[in-house]
Amino acid sequence: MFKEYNPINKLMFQVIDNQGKVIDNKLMPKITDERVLKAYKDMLFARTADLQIVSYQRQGRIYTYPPNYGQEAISGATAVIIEEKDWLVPAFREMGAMLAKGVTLKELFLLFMGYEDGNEYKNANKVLPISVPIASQMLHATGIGYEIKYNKKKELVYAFVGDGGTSEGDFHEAVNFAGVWKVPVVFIIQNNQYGISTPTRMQTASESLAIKSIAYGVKGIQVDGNDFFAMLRALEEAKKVCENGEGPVLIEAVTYRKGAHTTSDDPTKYRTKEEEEEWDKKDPLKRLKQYIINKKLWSEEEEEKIIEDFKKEVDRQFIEAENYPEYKAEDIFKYMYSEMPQELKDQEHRLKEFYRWKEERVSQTIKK
Amino acid sequence: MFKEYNPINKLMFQVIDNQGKVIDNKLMPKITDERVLKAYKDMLFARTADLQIVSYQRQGRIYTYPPNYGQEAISGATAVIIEEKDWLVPAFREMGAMLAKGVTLKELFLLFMGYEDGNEYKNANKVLPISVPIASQMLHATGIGYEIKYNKKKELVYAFVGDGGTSEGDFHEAVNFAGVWKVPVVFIIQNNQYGISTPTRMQTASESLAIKSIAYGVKGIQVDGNDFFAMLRALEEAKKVCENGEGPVLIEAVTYRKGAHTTSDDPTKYRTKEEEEEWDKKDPLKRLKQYIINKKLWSEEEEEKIIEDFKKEVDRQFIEAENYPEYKAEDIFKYMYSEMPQELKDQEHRLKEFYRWKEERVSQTIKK
Amino acid sequence: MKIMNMVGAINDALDIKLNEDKNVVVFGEDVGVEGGVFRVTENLQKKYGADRVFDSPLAESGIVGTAIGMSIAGLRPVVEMQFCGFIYPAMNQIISHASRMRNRSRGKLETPMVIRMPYGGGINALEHHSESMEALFGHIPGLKVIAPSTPHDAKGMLISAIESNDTILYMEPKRIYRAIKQEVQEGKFTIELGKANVLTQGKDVTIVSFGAMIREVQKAMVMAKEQGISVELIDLRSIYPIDRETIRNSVKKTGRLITVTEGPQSFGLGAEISQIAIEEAFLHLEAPPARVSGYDVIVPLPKGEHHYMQDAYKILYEIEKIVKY
Amino acid sequence: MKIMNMVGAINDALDIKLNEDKNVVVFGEDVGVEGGVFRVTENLQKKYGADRVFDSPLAESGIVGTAIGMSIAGLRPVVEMQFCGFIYPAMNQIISHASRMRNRSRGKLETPMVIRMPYGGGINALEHHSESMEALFGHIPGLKVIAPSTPHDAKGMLISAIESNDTILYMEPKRIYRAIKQEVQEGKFTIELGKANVLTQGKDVTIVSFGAMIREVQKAMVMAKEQGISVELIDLRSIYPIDRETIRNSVKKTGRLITVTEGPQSFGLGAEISQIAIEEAFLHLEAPPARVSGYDVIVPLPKGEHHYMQDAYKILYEIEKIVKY
Ligand SMILES: Cc1ncc(C[n+]2csc(CCOP(=O)(O)OP(=O)(O)O)c2C)c(N)n1
Ligand SMILES: Cc1ncc(C[n+]2csc(CCOP(=O)(O)OP(=O)(O)O)c2C)c(N)n1
Ligand SMILES: [Mg+2]
Ligand SMILES: [Mg+2]
Repeated sequence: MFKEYNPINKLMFQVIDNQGKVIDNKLMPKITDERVLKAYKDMLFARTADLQIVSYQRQGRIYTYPPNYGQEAISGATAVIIEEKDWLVPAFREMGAMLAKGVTLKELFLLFMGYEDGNEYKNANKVLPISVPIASQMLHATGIGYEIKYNKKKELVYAFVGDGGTSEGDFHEAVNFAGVWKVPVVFIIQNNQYGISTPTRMQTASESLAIKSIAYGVKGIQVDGNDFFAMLRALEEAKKVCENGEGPVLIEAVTYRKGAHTTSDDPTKYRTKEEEEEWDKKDPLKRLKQYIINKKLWSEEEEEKIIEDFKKEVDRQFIEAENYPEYKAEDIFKYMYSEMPQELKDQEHRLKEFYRWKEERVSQTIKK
Repeated sequence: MFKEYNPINKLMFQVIDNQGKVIDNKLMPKITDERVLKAYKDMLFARTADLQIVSYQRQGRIYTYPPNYGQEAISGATAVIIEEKDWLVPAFREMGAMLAKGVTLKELFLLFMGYEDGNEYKNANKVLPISVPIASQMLHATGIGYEIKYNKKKELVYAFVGDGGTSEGDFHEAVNFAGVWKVPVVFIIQNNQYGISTPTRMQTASESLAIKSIAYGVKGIQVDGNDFFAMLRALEEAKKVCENGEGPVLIEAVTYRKGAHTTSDDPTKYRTKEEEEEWDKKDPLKRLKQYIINKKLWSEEEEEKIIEDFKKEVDRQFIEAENYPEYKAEDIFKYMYSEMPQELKDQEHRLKEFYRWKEERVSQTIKK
Repeated sequence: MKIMNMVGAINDALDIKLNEDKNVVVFGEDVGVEGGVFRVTENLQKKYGADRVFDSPLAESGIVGTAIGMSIAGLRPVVEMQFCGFIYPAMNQIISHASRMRNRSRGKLETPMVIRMPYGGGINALEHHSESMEALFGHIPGLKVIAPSTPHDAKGMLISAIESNDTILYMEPKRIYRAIKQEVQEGKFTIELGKANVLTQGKDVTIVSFGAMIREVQKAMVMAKEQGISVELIDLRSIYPIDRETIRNSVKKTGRLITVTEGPQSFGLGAEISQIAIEEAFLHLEAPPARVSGYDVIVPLPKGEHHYMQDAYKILYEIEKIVKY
Repeated sequence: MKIMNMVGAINDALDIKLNEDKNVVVFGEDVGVEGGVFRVTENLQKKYGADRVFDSPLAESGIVGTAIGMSIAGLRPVVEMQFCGFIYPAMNQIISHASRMRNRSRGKLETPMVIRMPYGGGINALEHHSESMEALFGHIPGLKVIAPSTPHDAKGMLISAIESNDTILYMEPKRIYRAIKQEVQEGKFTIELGKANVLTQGKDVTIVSFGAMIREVQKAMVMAKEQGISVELIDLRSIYPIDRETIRNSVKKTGRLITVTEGPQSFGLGAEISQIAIEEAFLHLEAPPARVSGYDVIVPLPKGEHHYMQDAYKILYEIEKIVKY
């Protein structure tokens, strides 16, 4: 597949069309109907959560949040393929993949409500926290890949970055190191057409992002990222490459960020309604839904019902997060080093003395 | 030419063979015999200087120095094409190009003897100082290119980097920005096979360095960097591309560092005699010399004689540099800001007070 | 005079310089079409065109590095780092080139450029969006580092910075981007860089601070005043070089010094100012110069940020301690 | 016991840990085949193979960034920055991740890694090869910064650093790489990180320094002794965290403090230590803590470097001034 879809040939890999019809059965990944249905539900859950979060945010109940809206098939396919033993190195729009690894929605809520505790991932292993400094996480993926190869383990790393992220030096260094070291990392570029307000054509003059793989001597492919099956199939093939010790793979997943960059962004400033409508036709959930409805695996009624259930579940976890215990003063010091140095103990002590003083002072003032 | 030699085709552009014979006359650049002869002499001068410097260094008369030995054709061709109006952004093995721009050997000596004054380039404009932090200078070239385009000037930038330098993030960002902005910059990678002890195949798994141009959507070409005519022709073509506003060009000049990385390096640790001998056959000066001898433009006698003259000239400039005035205390403060802040005035004052005290103290000690 | 907040004042300064000097160009991530994530560069692209005000690819080293090249070639770039926490990829270009090109070339090459960036906490932001790393930059020889605390200063200092032939890091206290409104002189005016500003005269204790913390100090001063403590407040404005004279004069008068800064404590601005005080006024000191600063920890996420931040009470606490010393 | 210089001692420490712990890997630019530009990693690739000791592509962010990944996955990478002046491309990885991963993940993820780098001047080097930027790193919460001044300390501290679960910046005073030879204990031993070392007891003035400057202070001490001045010399060893207790005890005894450091003056290590002294021992101070440091300039090229460097005379000059104060 990587030969035929060598990015130099300028082909985008697709399996289903905008109506959810399979273009060529040979291209279909190996997956049961049952698993497809589960994947669809998971993607729908992610979308439901996403939309709900945006409304929480409008109510001032959560801070800045970067939605996944419109990009769910990429995480959705990753969720199918990623295993317990594998590593997930997210950027910040991979909710579906994170949930699949065992991160809870509540934990994500905690993070975006302003608790580091949300990054602890109590029930999930081998997931890095979301990474804010663009593209920097890619190098971690390469390093983890080195450990896997070094210890001859049968693991894989799935690492994410945005189209904007491909402009950073760290993108270059990460894929380049991975190419030299031939490590089992699947790099997935979520090309959602924008880095905040900046369109991809202003990030690079390159013909595609997938074609950048050539600069590193690694396999690359451009995939319709709104096509769940295409994503899954590409990931399957990438997995084989990694398992064969042929090194990393660079996947450009072409998609569209249907929502705002974050809840504090206004996309109407930099894109048109026409463009949004054009992309709406390629919506990944619509396409997959059409597929499962055609196959009689799903119905509008089921969908309506399940969305209601999902909403309740999202709400439940949200309220749990809202009732999270207060952030304690010692927690800002406690995790800085493996053992707290005297200097930090002194600083913590000073803070607590201040709090004692303040309490006294404020109660005095109130008495007055 | 950029079509035929598209790096995807894995062709290296060559004009003369190892015996100095023209492979295909159509490929020859536009250049008179006279100019070829001058270019040869300039390259010979650079080589003579280079070898002399290494021996000065052994005598402890100059500090660490990075020789150009074996790579002279790249600078030699650049020297032919670069004009007064153009910018030169060197890495640190571009002596020939720097001299062509009006930098003096004496200035280079001063720098490597430990005076910043060597970077002032009193008679040269539009030359950046040699850049030690690998690949960082490439971004300056892109920025200068922006200014040229912005002001609709008819200038070009020639910017250099090593094979090792292509691994740095700044390489990526520089060529990428240049591609997006379509600025008139010719980036020249001197692929001399090593970054200190690290061979190019350990820098990247990419099939060539030229092919990295694809990642930025810019024109690229791999050139035999030990072939003066090939380099010159490639530069001519690159110049046309820039002048047509088609943006930057990335040239990989394949060459070999015949000397040590710097005078404090020992190449026998990481490369074989056989390899060195293999490359010796492709020596750029030998090849060009053969060409001009074949054309009866040159003879061994003339060569011997001119080398003696060159040695004297090198020595003359070296001794001038050795007799350079003492480095004054104020010179460490003077150039930091456009106007010296009070803080630095105070610090300078303190240093001078210390010197007064020391002088007194030492003369007292001597009296005792 | 016109009522402006700091966002407006900075925008006005950019507008004035773009209008006046064709060599001024403004670029960075999302500064063009979008007008900046804080709208600081709003409308400037429309007004001056996309070759003068533009979006760059997402790469901080690239932004600073190309700005260096532009400035060497004669332009006066004003670039934006989207947040202080995202300037680190550009550290090499700043430390190895922007701050050195003049000295390296013995004055032949100059890099007149301004690197603007919002800094500081208190806005309920994600990780990396709340940092105040002035001390990192203050330690880099060849760089000037400045930070305004009012719309008026923001405008005048930025115009001065753009006109300066040095490389200037211009730190914008985003917490008070829109919180303070003020009458600001219309048209062009400049403020001499490197000069601190005595905002309030006082006699018991000198407080040196800058940027968004000035407002916190002022709140503390109200409470201190109730107790009859008179604070002299110095707005540093220039992190490097530091205005020794103003500090000396004040500390000689009050005999007591507190610094209030947002960044981590160790190797921070506070220590440098204390050192200046002891170098300049040791015999006048009646108490050890104290620092109210961040702790040596990562700025906590919003729910924990109040533990980290220097608020009016923390400042008052130190004021009371130092006057009782 | 075995006579060793610092290069040998560091090599020995790496050898011991590579031998003992399969998770230890050593990589960086030219550390493999070549054994490092200063020969610090000589022979290690031969002994342990190219998957444990290897040359990386030329990219500092790449080196530190991949080391972060490795360490999260369970390895203990020891990476080399070829010179202190070339660490800046890696600043983002250091500040945004290596120093934060533990805190960010509430202790779940760790980045046990050592970043080794030669630092400091006095070796007649090109630009960017003589820097001493300990203060930049001391200001980064979550990082530990250490620097030995003897072969013995170099070995013990490096072993401790490799065994630590924190990210440690290990600064090697290249000027004395081969200048000092010493009997060093064979086999494995550790030195507790974070503890300063009182090298000489004294009563008139405390000097705090580290790394290559220790030797300069010792030369000055010989001259001072001739005048009957007794200096207490503290080798800091740990730049962050700083050993307050040792400084406090000494300054309380001597009443006078001089710091001797190589980096630029402003926002440097000197100010931090002075601040600690005034916080801990204000009432014992008989003179203002003084700093002997670099100036706020780029380290000059070799012919001018003596103007910049802190030599025995510059130190003596301050000693005489402070005891006369
Ligand atoms: C190093 C760095 N610079 C700037 C930012 C601010 N920022 C946050 S998201 C973003 C755009 C990212 O674009 P892209 O990589 O395409 O990801 P997307 O948001 O589209 O998923 C920017 C500039 C950052 N987080 N990190
Ligand atoms: C950012 C940075 N890292 C490391 C070094 C140390 N160093 C000097 S030259 C060199 C190798 C450069 O290799 P290459 O780019 O191929 O250039 P060449 O020396 O072969 O001309 C290295 C690692 C440096 N100067 N700058
Ligand atoms: Mg994007
Ligand atoms: Mg090379």
